[in-house]
Amino acid sequence: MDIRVTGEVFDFAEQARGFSDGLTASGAVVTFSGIVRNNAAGTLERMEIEHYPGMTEKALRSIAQEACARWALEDVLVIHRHGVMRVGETIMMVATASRHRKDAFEAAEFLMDYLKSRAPFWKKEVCQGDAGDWVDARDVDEAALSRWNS
Amino acid sequence: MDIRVTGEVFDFAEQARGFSDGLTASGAVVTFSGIVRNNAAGTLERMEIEHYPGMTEKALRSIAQEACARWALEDVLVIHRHGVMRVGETIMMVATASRHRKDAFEAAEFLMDYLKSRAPFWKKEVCQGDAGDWVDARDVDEAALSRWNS
Amino acid sequence: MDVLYFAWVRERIGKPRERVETTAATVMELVAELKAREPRYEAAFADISALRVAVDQELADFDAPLDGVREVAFFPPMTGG
Amino acid sequence: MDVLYFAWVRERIGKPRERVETTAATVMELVAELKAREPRYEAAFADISALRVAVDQELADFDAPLDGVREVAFFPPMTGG
Repeated sequence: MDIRVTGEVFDFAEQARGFSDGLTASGAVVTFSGIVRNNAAGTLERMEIEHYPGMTEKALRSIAQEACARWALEDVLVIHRHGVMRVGETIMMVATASRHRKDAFEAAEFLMDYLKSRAPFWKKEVCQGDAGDWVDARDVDEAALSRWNS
Repeated sequence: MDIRVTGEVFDFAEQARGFSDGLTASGAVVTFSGIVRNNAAGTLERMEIEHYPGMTEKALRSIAQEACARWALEDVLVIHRHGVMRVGETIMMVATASRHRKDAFEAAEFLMDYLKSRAPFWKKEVCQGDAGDWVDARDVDEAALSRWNS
Repeated sequence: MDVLYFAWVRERIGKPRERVETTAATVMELVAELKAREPRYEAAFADISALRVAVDQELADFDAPLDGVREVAFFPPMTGG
Repeated sequence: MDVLYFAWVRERIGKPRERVETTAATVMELVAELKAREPRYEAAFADISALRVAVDQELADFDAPLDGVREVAFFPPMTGG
């Protein structure tokens, strides 16, 4: 299990290769990556992500451990940035590896659902000439968690 | 949409990067890759995949088009090898890109479920000193399709 | 029409494809004609539930009509991915 | 104990953290004490349903006890991923 919280740009494909190369038993690898996108008007200048140092890694590790308890995974990778990001940069990624695709897919979705609403990150979008707006949590993200509690 | 059937080794991470770099509107990218794994005894010498030239690309394209009709996707990539593969090599991959992670995840799972049971590929595992065994289709793969027909 | 065989169906029949002159109206009638030819066809088509068929490169049922069809393929359930 | 604020809670209160001497038995009692201090605290804690709380770096409820607790953090719903 590899959990990283970083203020630096990272290369999703390079990390996916490293993850994949380290596997020996898994026939199925799933990755998710989140990328900064511009708004419809094309005015996004940057995204800023605030986090809670200390709690962040603890929360991510606990979510990843829960995934390992629920599914048969050979390995899990979570990388999440904080600080300032530009359009096109990767915000975060998860990768999961298992013998079977169902485990790898479900674990990746579980990680994303929990990471969205239970890891202490807050996004702010700063557009040209404004001071920035905090991104509102979406009801649909909170609702997504119910899938894992039945 | 990019659909490729190839007899050559390909690099999953490099293809994932190419796919990701070509996107402009998607904040969510999901990839799946399938890798040749050894058996428990460690005797697998190679995997051979036979396919139905002509029908294969047509079937993959039709599955990918169905995914694009069902989910809001910016792009879809499917690469599937045929011929001889060694342990550790990538058999196939799919990648999906969307504004929202739910669409990207579901479309990738849909592609995998259909590709497993509806694209004309047949796997044979050849172990040391034998002539090879055709891999049996798994009931669980056929059953997985029912998720998409409700 | 062209009749194609894949995977163990190909191995049992001993060839990947052949030209077949037939008046069979459906896939099932074609299967009956082929089974009547030789034991290796009989063996390959013994359990039809273990086989899948494509008609002009589209998956089809065994009662699919063959009128105007150029290519029929027989094979076991697919194992891609 | 240390009280931390994140995102717009931090911006409204005007600082990221502070040392608070309190005898509050629960998070809710601590919130009441903070609200009584100044209008900016009153504003930040006006709608408690818009806030989340972590006690010693674990998500908690507002009725969580504070006995022995070293760190409480207030913030809006998280938006990672």
